[in-house]
Amino acid sequence: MMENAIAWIFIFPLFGAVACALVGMRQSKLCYPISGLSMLGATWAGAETLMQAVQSPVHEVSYILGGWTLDAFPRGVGIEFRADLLGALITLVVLGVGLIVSLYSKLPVREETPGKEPLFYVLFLLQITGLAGICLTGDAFNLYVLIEVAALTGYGLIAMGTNRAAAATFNYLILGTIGASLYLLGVGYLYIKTGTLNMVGVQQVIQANGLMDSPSMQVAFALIGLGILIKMAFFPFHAWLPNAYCNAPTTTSCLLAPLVTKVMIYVMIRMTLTVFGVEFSFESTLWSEFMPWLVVVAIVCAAVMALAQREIKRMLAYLIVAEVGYMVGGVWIYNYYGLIGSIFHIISDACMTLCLFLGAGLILRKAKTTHFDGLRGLFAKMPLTMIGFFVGGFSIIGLPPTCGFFSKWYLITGGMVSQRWEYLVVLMFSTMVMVVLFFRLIERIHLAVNEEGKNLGHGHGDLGLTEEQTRFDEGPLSMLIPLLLAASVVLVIGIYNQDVVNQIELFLEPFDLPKGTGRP
Amino acid sequence: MFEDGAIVNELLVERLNYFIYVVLLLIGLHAMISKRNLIKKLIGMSIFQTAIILFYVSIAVKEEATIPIYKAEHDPHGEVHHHPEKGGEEAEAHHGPVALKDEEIKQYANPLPHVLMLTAIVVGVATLGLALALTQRIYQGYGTIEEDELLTKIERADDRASQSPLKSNQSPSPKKAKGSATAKKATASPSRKSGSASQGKSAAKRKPAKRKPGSGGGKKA
Amino acid sequence: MKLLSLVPVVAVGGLLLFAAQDFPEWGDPASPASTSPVSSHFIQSTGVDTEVPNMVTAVLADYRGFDTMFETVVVFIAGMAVLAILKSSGRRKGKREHEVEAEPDLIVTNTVRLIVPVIQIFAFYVLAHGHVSPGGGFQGGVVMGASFILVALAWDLEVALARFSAEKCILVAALGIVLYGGIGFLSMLLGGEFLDYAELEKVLPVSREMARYHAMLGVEIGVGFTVTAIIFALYANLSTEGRLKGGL
Amino acid sequence: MGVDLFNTFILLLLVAAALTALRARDLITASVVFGVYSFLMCLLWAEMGAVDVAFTEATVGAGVSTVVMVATIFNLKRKSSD
Repeated sequence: MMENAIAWIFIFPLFGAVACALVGMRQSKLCYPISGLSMLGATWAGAETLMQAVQSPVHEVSYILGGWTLDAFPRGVGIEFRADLLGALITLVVLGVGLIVSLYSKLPVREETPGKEPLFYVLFLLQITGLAGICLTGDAFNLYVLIEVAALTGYGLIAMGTNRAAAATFNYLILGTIGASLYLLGVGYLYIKTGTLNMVGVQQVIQANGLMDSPSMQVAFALIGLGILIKMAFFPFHAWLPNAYCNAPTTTSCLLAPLVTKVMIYVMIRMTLTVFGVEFSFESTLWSEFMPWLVVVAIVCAAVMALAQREIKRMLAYLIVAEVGYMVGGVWIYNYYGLIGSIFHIISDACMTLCLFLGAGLILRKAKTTHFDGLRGLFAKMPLTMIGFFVGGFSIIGLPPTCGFFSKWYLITGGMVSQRWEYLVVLMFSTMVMVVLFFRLIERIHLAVNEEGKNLGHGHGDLGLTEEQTRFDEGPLSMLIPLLLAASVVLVIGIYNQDVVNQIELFLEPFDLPKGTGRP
Repeated sequence: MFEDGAIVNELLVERLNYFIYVVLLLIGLHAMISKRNLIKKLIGMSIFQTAIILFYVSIAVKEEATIPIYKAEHDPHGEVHHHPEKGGEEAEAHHGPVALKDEEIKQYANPLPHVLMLTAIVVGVATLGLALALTQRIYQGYGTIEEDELLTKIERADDRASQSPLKSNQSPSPKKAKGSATAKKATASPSRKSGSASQGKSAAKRKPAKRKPGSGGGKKA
Repeated sequence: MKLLSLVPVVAVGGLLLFAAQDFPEWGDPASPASTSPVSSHFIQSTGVDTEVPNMVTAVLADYRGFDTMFETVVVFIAGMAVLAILKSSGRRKGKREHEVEAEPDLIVTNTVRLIVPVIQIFAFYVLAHGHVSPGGGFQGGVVMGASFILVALAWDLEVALARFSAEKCILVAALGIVLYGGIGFLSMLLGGEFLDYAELEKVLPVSREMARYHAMLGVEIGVGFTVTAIIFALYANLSTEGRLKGGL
Repeated sequence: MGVDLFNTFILLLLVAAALTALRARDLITASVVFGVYSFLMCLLWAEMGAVDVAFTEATVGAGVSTVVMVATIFNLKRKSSD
């Protein structure tokens, strides 16, 4: 069982989903425990895989589905699952987030999508299967299939909500399909020149046949890159994200918001480092010249739009777009530290976004609104929720000892070392915006001012609320515990950041990335 | 549209397949972006996907090659030997399947792109089915499948939904739980019937807007 | 708007035509994709590895069986998502534009009565004969699902649902995945990797190659189950807006 | 070298079918013409040696997706503004 740990990662949720479909028709109450158990099993398998990858001498676990050998050059007869340290780390994050959300899902799913619980859990578990598979697969076409698995489940999960959600999903579907199809097209261009689909195999052929300057390869890179940028909601292509996440059912947004965009950034890193290779991605193409500037535009626009929002979920959605800008920037400043920051930020951003969305779900449940003006007195009413929520918020701002501080630290170091001042400035700017955003929220919650700044209270400490409205009234435990769990994960990763960074450094060691100012 | 002497000449004469695939792909992409009707967008999406499939299938073509199914002389269970079918062991004993010689590879088209495209077609039809369901849901909710009309209706609904809960609660007493419940409904589900909680002016405004979707579908020929 | 939408289109088109100059000749047997050891391996050794004459089936269900498993899952997801989206999603207010109230036509129903068994036998043929001729689980499943759609078109959706109810659809679709995943899982339990069908020789009285051959058939049947059920469920839900009553 | 006459003929018909499907104001027409397009595509692939892909496209693209699309359009408005 141990040597197959990597296979158990997708076996658990896949069979769990099927079990939900079979059992759920009669006993919809069983779906919640089934999903929880299969997520628990999958998380165990993910942790085991990570341990194996750490302990193996080459720091990766290779698993060929179907038992084919890969000895021939180039590899690619069978489909390979490859868990190197990066893949295993991100997989564990995906599974961990899935586990926490599946614990959280009990009440919101029953209340928001009555009669559809089995369908919800089927799609939920398959979503996890798809996302975890994306992180592990070593085959470019298999990646496409898994992207579509994750995308289709995502459409279904979002559109389960209101009619408004369905309308938002349609846009998401059109853009998502364009993105995935462009990726598929790019893989075709790769295949026409290299004759293999295995990621390592492609890299071997590029090295062996000297395909650095081939126009087809350049176009393949551009198409794949463009497709992934659309899927990750990078700034000009972000239009689908806020509407989709804001109108989705609570559990859906808690699952999708932390994971989908982050996993796509992982795919981008995978493509640049493993498939095309550092030399091709950063030196043969012009991407490292213009991407940092696009990132600057993206972060500024997203931050300004976040500032204009009056609703928590919508504000968080724009923050995600800004965070995507951070991570893309960290990759394309082409620097060792920038890449460490980027990878670490994937992990920490997943955790803190999870925190924020879980918190927002609880707020929506108790305060019946996520509009800023409806939040007065919430701290007195639900202190634990607000603590969990603001741990996530402080992590987004980047206050120590939360994990957001450390990942941002590496991003800033990367920007400084590679002398990308524009990136640094824009990081500082967006940090300022986030400070404003979250302290404005704190103000709303603690003080009694309304939209026009008019004081509704009658003096110091008076919120203008009745006794009833400030009475201690926490959300249900099945939702509160996952939130606090997520908040503690944010803190724990922050405190033990060096261990995570060590693994990332081990992963990045073989790639010859510039560590100093030596930008070509 | 793509005037560039040498390239066009080369494309039209030598690589018509590649050229047509690009044309189809662009037709599909343009339809997805600029058509207002949602069904038209979906037709565009399907054209876009089939264009990509055409491209992959073109990769697999080899001149003078046949379809990727073994001819009788290469068939592991072929008619050449005298023990057709039956258990593998028996057949193997007399005439085991043999690997093809290198020069024989040219006789068959490349099977790999075909396999990939089978998967892509399936993914395409799955996406189409899901998108059609979404279209129906949108039509139920908003009574239109034209994007521009849809946008105005959604905007109107969003304006109602994003009102500050303070404002909508102000005129009656802010303490009533009923008021906040209405605000929640409007936030979470702007298009669902916003219930009985009478909100005076705003409710009166809401009603006619609600009715409209029905009248769109109710037209009789 | 119209002009603006041309910008990405022209950009993508330019990109693609730029790459086309670099492509191998059309149908060139010496192109990298055709000479690559990967594709050569499939052509050369499919017979030796699996004894399946149709290379596409062998690559689909065995070499790249993992893709195909998720392809089946994608179909399953589509069915579940359509159910989730349309289920009790509120009534339409107006009447349908083309409400047809007609008795089933005598000629049509009798023709369909004749045709449906033939179609279904053809579906089984396509599924089972996929190893030696074009076809396989997916195509067979679609043909099978289409036969139920035909019944629904000729009579009424109720008549078709009486033969293949919505609950059965979910059941059969899930069973298809269980069959596919189960075969892969069983080969893992027997000591191989996931989907390593050769290990099934330990439970089947055949050689390693023939174990692959037979496992592929099992897998294709799984695909056929899922696809049949979901294709019909798609039609049933989409034609009635998820109410499963009335129909076209 | 290159493409033979049959191939060229189908390729041109394909473009025509795609444009017609997108121009038709009546959605039922559009989806039926789209079925034609799929079937032409299937012919082309069969001619190029991709029999399995052609078979799938014939059953799925020309068959089921057209039926499903028509079934959907019956529940929607049939006219399109563009």
